[in-house]
Amino acid sequence: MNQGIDVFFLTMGAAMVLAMHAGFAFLEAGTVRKKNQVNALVRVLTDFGFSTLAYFFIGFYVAYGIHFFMPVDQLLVLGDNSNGYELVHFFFLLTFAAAIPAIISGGVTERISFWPNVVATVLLVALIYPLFEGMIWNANFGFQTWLEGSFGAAFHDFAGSVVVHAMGGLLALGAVYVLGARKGRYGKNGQIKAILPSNIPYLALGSWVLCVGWFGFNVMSAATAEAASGLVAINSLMAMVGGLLAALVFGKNDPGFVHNGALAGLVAICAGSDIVHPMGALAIGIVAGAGFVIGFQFVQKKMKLDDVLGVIPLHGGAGVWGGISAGIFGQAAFGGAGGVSFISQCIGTATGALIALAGGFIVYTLVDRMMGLRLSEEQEYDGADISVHHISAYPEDDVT
Amino acid sequence: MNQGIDVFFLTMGAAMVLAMHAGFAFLEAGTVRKKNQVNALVRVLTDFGFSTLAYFFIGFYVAYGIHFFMPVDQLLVLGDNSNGYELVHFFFLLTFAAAIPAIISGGVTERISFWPNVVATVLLVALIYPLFEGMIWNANFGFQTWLEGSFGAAFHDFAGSVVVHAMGGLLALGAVYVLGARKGRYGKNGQIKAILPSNIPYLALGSWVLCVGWFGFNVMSAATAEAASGLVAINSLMAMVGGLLAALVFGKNDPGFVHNGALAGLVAICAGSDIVHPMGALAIGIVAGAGFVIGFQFVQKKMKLDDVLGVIPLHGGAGVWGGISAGIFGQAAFGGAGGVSFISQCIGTATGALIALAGGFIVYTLVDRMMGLRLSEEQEYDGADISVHHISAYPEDDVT
Amino acid sequence: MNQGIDVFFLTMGAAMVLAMHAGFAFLEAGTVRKKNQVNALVRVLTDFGFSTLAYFFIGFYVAYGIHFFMPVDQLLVLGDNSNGYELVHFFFLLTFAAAIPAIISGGVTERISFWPNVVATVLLVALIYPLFEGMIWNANFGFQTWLEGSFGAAFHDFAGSVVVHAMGGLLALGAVYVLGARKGRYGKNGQIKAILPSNIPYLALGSWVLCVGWFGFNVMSAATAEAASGLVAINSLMAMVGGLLAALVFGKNDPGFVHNGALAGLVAICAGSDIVHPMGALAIGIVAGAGFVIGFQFVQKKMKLDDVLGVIPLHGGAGVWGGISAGIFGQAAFGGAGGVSFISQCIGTATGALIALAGGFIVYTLVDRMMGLRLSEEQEYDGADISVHHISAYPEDDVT
Amino acid sequence: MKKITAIIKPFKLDDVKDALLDLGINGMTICEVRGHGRQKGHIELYRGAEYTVDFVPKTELSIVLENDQVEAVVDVIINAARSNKVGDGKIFVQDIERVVRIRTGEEDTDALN
Amino acid sequence: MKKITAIIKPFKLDDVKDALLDLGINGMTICEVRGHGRQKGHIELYRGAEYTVDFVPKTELSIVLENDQVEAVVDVIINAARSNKVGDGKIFVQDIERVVRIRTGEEDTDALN
Amino acid sequence: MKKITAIIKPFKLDDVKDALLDLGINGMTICEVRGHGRQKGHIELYRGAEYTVDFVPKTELSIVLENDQVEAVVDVIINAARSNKVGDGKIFVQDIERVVRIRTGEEDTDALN
Ligand SMILES: Nc1ncnc2c1ncn2[C@@H]1O[C@H](COP(=O)(O)OP(=O)(O)O)[C@@H](O)[C@H]1O
Ligand SMILES: Nc1ncnc2c1ncn2[C@@H]1O[C@H](COP(=O)(O)OP(=O)(O)O)[C@@H](O)[C@H]1O
Ligand SMILES: Nc1ncnc2c1ncn2[C@@H]1O[C@H](COP(=O)(O)OP(=O)(O)O)[C@@H](O)[C@H]1O
Repeated sequence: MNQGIDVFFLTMGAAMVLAMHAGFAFLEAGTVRKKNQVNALVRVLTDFGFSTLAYFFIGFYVAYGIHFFMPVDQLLVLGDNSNGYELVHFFFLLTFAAAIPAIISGGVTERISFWPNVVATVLLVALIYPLFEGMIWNANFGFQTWLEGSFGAAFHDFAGSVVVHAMGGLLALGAVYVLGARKGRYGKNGQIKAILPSNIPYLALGSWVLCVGWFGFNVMSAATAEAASGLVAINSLMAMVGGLLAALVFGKNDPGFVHNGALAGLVAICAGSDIVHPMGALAIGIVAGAGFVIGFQFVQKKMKLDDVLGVIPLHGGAGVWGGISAGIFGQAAFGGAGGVSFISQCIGTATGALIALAGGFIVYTLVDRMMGLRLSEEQEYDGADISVHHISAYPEDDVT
Repeated sequence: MNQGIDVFFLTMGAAMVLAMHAGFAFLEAGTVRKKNQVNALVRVLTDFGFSTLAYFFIGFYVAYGIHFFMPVDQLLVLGDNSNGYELVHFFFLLTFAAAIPAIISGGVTERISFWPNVVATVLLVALIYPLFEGMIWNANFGFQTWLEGSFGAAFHDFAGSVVVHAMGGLLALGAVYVLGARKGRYGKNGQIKAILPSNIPYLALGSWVLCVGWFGFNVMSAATAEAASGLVAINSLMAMVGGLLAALVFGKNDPGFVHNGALAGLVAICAGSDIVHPMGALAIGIVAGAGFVIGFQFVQKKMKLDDVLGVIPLHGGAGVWGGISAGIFGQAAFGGAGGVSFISQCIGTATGALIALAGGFIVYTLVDRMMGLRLSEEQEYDGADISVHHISAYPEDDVT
Repeated sequence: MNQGIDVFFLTMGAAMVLAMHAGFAFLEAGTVRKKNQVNALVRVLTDFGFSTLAYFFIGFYVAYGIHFFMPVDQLLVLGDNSNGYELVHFFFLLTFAAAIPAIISGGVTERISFWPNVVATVLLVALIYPLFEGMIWNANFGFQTWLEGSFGAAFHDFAGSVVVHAMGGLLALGAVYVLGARKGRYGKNGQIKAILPSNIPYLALGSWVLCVGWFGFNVMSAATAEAASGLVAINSLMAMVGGLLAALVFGKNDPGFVHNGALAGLVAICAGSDIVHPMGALAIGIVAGAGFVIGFQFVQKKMKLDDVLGVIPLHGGAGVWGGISAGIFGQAAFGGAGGVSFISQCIGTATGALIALAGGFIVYTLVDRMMGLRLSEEQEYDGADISVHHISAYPEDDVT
Repeated sequence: MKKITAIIKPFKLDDVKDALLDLGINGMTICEVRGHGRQKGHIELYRGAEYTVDFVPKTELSIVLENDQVEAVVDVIINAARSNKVGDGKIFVQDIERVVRIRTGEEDTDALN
Repeated sequence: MKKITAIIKPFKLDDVKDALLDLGINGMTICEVRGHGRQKGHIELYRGAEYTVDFVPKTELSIVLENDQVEAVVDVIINAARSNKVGDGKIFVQDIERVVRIRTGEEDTDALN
Repeated sequence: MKKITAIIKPFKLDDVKDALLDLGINGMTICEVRGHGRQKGHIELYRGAEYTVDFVPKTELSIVLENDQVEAVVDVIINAARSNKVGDGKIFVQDIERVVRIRTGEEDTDALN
């Protein structure tokens, strides 16, 4: 039989992760103030567009050494049995790569300039992300071989807790730091001041879309239908539930925490979803959800980083936890499938975190120097919708 | 070939029914008043979370005698050919079980207390629902054997018109009765007073998500790709269309009726979607849609039950009709596939209805006695968003 | 193996295109004024309902000579190996047919009468659309044979750039012309006046749902899993990205243009998605996106057609471009797969365009004569929500 | 003529309107406002940070009427709008020099009836 | 100085504003209000239950101006806001004792120009 | 008694409110309005067509108070609401004949405190 079924498999996966980008857009649109909703929506969509170009022309080659610069008849799509599998595989992996700017977007929103942001997106998706992606998922530079030789197992990151989420969340740290806080976020004495979300239903919608799409993110990371695993599905479920319930309790029923807690659980389970036990997944999710609530307040209040949606704790924090926890709950001793090394998990995770932290500072500082990363004070005050897009989110209301 | 394809099949089904929970959330958020939108959204999500725990630890075992309390290597997911099929099957069936509180939620919204509601959810999903589910879908207690022996065919409920929907809708009857009407719903002389929905677009969004997800609910009820049936797909379509058009006409173009009418048709077709003719499905849908419009007004005006979203007629009424109509239009005489007994359908449906009615009264009375089911008058007046979640749906608007 | 896998394949495709109808509904609800949101939502849903009836009872037979008026046991769904494939294939193709009124809806919204619109929907989906559909996709009337004989290749329209989109968009031209502009759209001297959209987030939501669903529209047009092609998936992606980025630049960051630009790219790639190179797809998308921006302004300002959502340039313009461009970028000289004739593409496209233009004028003039196509001036002023549905989109706000 | 402006609790509007109609007062204009006074706004919580909502929703009701109707209308509003809790609101009376009905150009007393 | 408050139909705002600008009146404040009067609200239908929308949307336009401008402004508003249907609205004139421009602290006539 | 109506920039509301509380002024009512004046509205762009937003968002603040408080309150508002840019807004002072507290029926000075 040909690979049509795998093309189907990955098409569904890619469509589901594509949908997650809509989820990112609405999560952000609901969390920002009304005057920045349009910008949030447009920025997430165009980031996806530019990410596609960056990954198609550069990034995918950097990570996997594959490119598509040859006529269709050489792309192994016609007259053979692959059905163009490589092409839809690109699409699937692109939706992961494009998650990087989508994650960061939630941190830098409400004050970042439009085109400088595009430049940063392109740099990250063409270079920084595929660098680490290739190291882990394509065994580039011998990193995985070294880990396997030294500690008995390679770094295991099934669906990207570290490769995608910790990377995105910690790249955001640099971005948020370089950019500075929104005007009015911190008072004269540095005390935090509430800047309130505009629309909880949009936030909830975004979270739901992300949750549902995540099952494509995780299950289809198997890459072929034959390798599809029910364990990955149930573990994603259990971690999601653990995350949302922990955030419910720790976050005192705050809708923002509950809806993001589910996502924290899902972030954390990516790495080990194919090897931990469902109850291990539940535990991973609970820690991720509670950790998100605590981490959010820590980042905002102690580190004084104005990370609007909390992507540093959500993707960065839970992603790091995901990489490490796969090394714990993946062990046979915890009911897991084994074949995973705690040390390799720590080293792999730390490496990803360092690349992200360094990369974020460098890229955003560079772009800031080159073209100025931030809206002018007046533009920020008027809102990015009017300043950048010359229209508000509810234009009819402006004239009636 | 291994069962990877079935894992894929059920993952898609589970993801689609998971999405339906977002549909429930938005259908409810759009129908309640603005001051209860956040609560509707959070309650549906957390109900899903607690349902997962209840079904994982208790309910699934009650219904099917299966549990997952053993290490991963004994879960038949690795090194054999099942690809963890049982695990994703759990996920799929959980999304059905969790529909029970999601259905009830639409009836009790705007006045139910948060944690007591959680307790009721856990009781229902751990015990009441799996009791009947196991009777019908796992042939527990010899009920199906008896029906088959006595009337020539077991009770046929392909995708849960009765097992899920009538169960949920009639459990809601007890809940709504015990809880009492929202303040201001009925005047001094018992006459009904309009409490208007906040947001028709959210309601429509919820309905659309439910409609689309329903094709996962019904088609993937086949459980394996090999058993997938195009008849189930087209019948779901025809019943949905019948329901929406009948509700359009009978409901005089009311958007609430039209969007819920489509759901009524889908509720009713679950039971017989694999055996009735597409035109039978259309007829089933038409009756369901018209019946919903009439039933809604009957419940509100005559029974004086303040069932906010109309889940008693929608899931209860159309669910009962679905169980019975499968015994009519499933007959070869009506162009159906036959092999179904009208009497078995009536007995099976009645049994489910009785369990639901009794279960609902018992569980909600119990919880009410134990911890008080209802918000205080002041909390209800202020709205559940502020009272329970300390935030409104549009927080920015509260301070600017 | 049986066709269960193909039933699965087309069920997912049909569900995704069904979801696109929700996308149409929200794209329209967000673009119209608040007083017409309910009507937009209800109209799209009921159009889908009536389309189903029209296509089931008449249209499918007109196009393919297939009907379902026989008992279930003769529908080849049980006891053979087709698993009812034909039935789900009907469902899939119906979702295309029903796109015709959904497309037109965006042009005629805010002033069309409810029931006359239903009559037009039925006429189009029962007769006009299947006439051309059958010519192209079922080789009716010898049109394709003639093209193949004369120019070496039949008209190639893989997923319906012309069969669906140009058809819908150009049918809308007649409808919009017959109907006339919304009151207040053009000033005394014919100068255009802004009528502003109510809700950009709804518009964005609609666009996202359409984008994601479109991968079902295109990839599942292969009809069987075995024929699924990764090339179709990546090309849809590249054209979508080309369209959105071109609309971003040409549309000066206008959110309406950006979100619709992605759709323009997707419209244009339908025809050639299985034969052009990904970079060809990118080029096709770029032209479609830029063309949409220019075409929109041309239609509104020069042709003075009050095409509210811009469906004439979006579906009509980009659809025509899609038909033609498949004949360019499909050539081996442009890296495509070849086997396509530029002349056949032009003739096929022109034929579809002519049928649509003529059909639109005839059907809408007919309906207008028979029953009056347009709301009264007062109804239009009050808004279709109150006039037709006796309720507004935010009823709670009307009484508090 | 006088203008009565009453700031009331939103959920009392229906009662007040009905009472005014009973009195034969038919013309009125309402506006959604927010008030600060003895009734305190509440504290809300967003992601672990408290913030105070200083202004609570109120409805402002404006009625322009003849001088001799003022007393009765004030009484009626007091009775209908009172819930005996802090925040029931205030009534302000002002002078109006002239009233014109746009449709007819009628002035003052004619414009009001 | 005087304050003119006009309650008009929302879709007439553009015409009224243009007419005022033509007259040289540049400063004004508007507010979305809802009115009850001779023009009846409409009956709506939700899931088979009727309910009355008692208040119809109106726009309240406030202009503070010199005494000698009142007459002209009233005339202009009447002409521009009139649709000759019930519900066209009312104009109220009140006395204003003092006007201050926040930016400069200017008072009265200076504050207005 | 007097009524002070101040049209201010929305983002200055917090400062103004705090300054008034400091002064011991506790009762006030606000309303979201839109204003036209020297400060021009902006031009927006929708799908290639420009349109002007003629009215800019403002907050209207109403305070009813004793005659002898007027001077201080006007000063406080001027200071707190001033950003020294066009559009900072205006303050209007009017006479109020009577004030009633709905909850207690108290009148005038009693009703205000
Ligand atoms: N001095 C004032 N000026 C303007 N509005 C006032 C004033 N005092 C109170 N209000 C309005 O009346 C409302 C109720 O007043 P409050 O002091 O809370 O309760 P009560 O009227 O029962 O004493 C306030 O929310 C505010 O809108
Ligand atoms: N006595 C009044 N006091 C305050 N507002 C009034 C009064 N009478 C009318 N209005 C306002 O004017 C609007 C129009 O009045 P209405 O009686 O319906 O029509 P018309 O002005 O044509 O006679 C009302 O909707 C209301 O907002
Ligand atoms: N004559 C007036 N009558 C009513 N409101 C006015 C008047 N003039 C100004 N305003 C209000 O004051 C606001 C600020 O006025 P503007 O002329 O723009 O700036 P400034 O007060 O700094 O001179 C306006 O937006 C409007 O709401």
